[in-house]
Amino acid sequence: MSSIQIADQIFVLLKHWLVGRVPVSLQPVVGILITVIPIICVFPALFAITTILERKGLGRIQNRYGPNRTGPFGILQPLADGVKALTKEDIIPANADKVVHFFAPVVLVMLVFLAYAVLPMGRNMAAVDLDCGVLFFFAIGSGTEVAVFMAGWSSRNKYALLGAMRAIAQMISYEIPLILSAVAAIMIAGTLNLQQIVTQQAGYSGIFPHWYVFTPWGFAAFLLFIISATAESNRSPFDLPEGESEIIAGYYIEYSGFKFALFFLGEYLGMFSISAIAITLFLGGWAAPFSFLTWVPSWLWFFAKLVTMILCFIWVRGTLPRLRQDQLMNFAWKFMLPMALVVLTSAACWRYTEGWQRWAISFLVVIIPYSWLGHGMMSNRKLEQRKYRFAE
Amino acid sequence: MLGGGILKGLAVTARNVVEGFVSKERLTTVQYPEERVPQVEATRDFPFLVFDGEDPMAGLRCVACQICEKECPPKCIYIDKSSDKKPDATGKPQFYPARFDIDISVCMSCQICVEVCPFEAIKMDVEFELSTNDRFGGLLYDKHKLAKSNEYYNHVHPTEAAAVDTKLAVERAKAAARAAAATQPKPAAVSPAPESGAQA
Amino acid sequence: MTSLTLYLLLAALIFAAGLALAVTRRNAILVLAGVELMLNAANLNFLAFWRFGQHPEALIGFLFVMFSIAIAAAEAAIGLALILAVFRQSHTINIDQIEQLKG
Amino acid sequence: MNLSFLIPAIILLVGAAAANTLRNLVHCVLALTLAFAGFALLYFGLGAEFLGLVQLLVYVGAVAILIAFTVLLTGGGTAGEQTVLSPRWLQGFLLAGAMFLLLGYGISKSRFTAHAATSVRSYPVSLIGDALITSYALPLEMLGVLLTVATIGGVVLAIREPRQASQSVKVDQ
Repeated sequence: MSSIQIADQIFVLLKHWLVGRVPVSLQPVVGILITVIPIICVFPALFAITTILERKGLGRIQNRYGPNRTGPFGILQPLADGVKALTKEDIIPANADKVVHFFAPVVLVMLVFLAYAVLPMGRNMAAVDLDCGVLFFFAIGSGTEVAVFMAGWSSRNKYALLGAMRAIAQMISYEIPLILSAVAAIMIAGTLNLQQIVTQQAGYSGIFPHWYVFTPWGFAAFLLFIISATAESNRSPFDLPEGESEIIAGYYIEYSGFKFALFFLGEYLGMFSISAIAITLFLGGWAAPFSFLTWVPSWLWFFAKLVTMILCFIWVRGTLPRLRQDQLMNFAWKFMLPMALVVLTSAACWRYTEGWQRWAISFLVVIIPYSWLGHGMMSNRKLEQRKYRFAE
Repeated sequence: MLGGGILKGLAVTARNVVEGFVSKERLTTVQYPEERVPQVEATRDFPFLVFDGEDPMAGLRCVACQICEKECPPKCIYIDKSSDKKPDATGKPQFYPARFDIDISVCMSCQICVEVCPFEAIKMDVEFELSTNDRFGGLLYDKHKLAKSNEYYNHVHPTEAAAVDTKLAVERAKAAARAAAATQPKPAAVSPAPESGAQA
Repeated sequence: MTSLTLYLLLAALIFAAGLALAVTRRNAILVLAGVELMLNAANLNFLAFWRFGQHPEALIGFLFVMFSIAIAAAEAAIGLALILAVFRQSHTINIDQIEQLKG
Repeated sequence: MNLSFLIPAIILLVGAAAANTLRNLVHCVLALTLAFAGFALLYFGLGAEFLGLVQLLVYVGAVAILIAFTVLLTGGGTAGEQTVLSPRWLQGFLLAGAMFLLLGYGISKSRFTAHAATSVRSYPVSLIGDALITSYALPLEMLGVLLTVATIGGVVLAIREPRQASQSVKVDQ
């Protein structure tokens, strides 16, 4: 085994070595623990890094410095935030349904962590190599709606309930284009297994990889997936469920201290996992972006792509304003859903044609409805100088 | 094309980020304790008492006339007039404040006390870092804490202080001349001198 | 007692629970929920017979359950929409009080 | 009897029992969600991973949420419904108990020959897909039509008639 391969498989080898150390009867349990504990440690750490990255990034976008007081360049800010969240008083409203109120963040974080079970974070690095991994991911993801409902209802607060209703309506609406655009990739890969989807995209022509995002249908599906993923993880510009200016953090409103931190963690972990699925489905998973870079360990590529995706999410958050509820729903049902079906058709065309025609056909199948729909959506938007009736 | 505006917006924010690292002018934030914006000359926050000479208590211009105490809208000034008279900076015997307190937690920086003072004795300070652990005693300033020298006044408000100084010098010269004139013809009035000083 | 019998008994128990829910509650939503529970119990029976049957590779019971789940989803959507429509009409979903059709 | 049966069975029974006994409607719905999740776990234990996930996706992700939404929209989220022990409850539970006894008697009297009871092997998803678009293509298409009809029907049933208020505003102007 060459050193490159060892670097690539270092965690797998480490796990086998550690499992080999313990008695045979304990081996399954230890194997599970060794798989689960790194996931539980690494992704919350990534969450801590993301919070500081997000705050600094948003600051830079708005021509500010961002937090820079805690430690050198403010890198200890997540630690300070964590200490603050842990030491805060945990307030439960007197009227709240205490049991449900307690279980909502627990259920959310549990489900979100469960979704990490199938993510391939490197070659041979998935906790469970499930035959229908994509379906598992979406099934678990849909369970978070229940947690959101529990949080919103149990708080006995109208803002919490409004936020939960908004969140659930949004998640249900955007789940459809999310899954449909994933189905396009599944259709071409011919499997629901995430590892196999990655290996299907493994080849290179020249130095460029065969990732699905570099095909016409794949690019469109990737964009649809990312937009839906943004909505699904309640991030700006789809952050209506927690719109601070109108419903004061939505279903979080009655949560404080550690439970609030759990919700926050759950939201970010959801974003990471859905980014990881996007990477796996469209961006070649743990594969290198150029054929001459294949010597870099696969898990490093996975995390590099993940951080890039996170940065893109931050960039979008810093750029776009929040949508209105009717705009949100119109966008989901009148644009995303038809486009997802169109992309599905385009992927089918790609599947059954050959040579340069497949590029032309699948490109046209995507672009014509897109410009059509886009024209239709833009035509009733007459942008003109705003008239103020009373201010003048 | 649908989505063009989003790309434009993304480009704008990307430019913000990059230029923020390249040019310092982009980032308008002043890193306060380390960097400070220079104060403009007309800055004012809370009043202080001006004294002439070396000894703060001996050189206070304040004669405890209590006009500022009466005029103060939030009533944050408290003055006890002395029962005896002390010579002021020019050597004339005057009343002096036995106690002069300003509660700057109540003061609203309106500058009315400065405007009504006939003796140029109370002026506005520029010191703003006044945080303290003791919210009652720590923000109640007595006359020892309030007394600041004329040089300090000249330092914080140069133009205004120069005008005040020349005005005072002229008045004092007039008063001195009048006093000199009064010493030669014996029966002339001594009393108008402080009055004219007060009205000037 | 084989595994199959265990699954069947469990399904029977859940079916009975669903029946109790549908019969005792006066709220139309919970009646519907009880029906869902009974449907699920039936699904469990199908799946158990598929699993322990002679030809699991034919996937008959499996696909039956799949279609049943899809139909149950449609049923739930329509049922709840009906309940909403009724609620808007008579401002109650207590099935004892919805008696406009009584002759 | 192994853990893959016992744990889901307990979850399922707890969920079903709670749905029957709790008074608050939303609590009932949450208990029902637990029961649905228990079914999904049972399906996993039976080697039908795909179905278990579909169960989660459809029942926990959609049906339970739908029921909860309806509970809130019909104003049932706050008040307890009725006392637990009423004559109707007694009747209902007697009926259900009789039902269970009948079914249990039937099951215990039947002679089943269980095959492959021990080796739980999950079937590849591709096999299911092949079956769906070959021998079960017609049911699949009909299901698609049914779901479309149900969607449209749901919208038609639940949509509010346009209010008259907008007209009166126009009259005012």
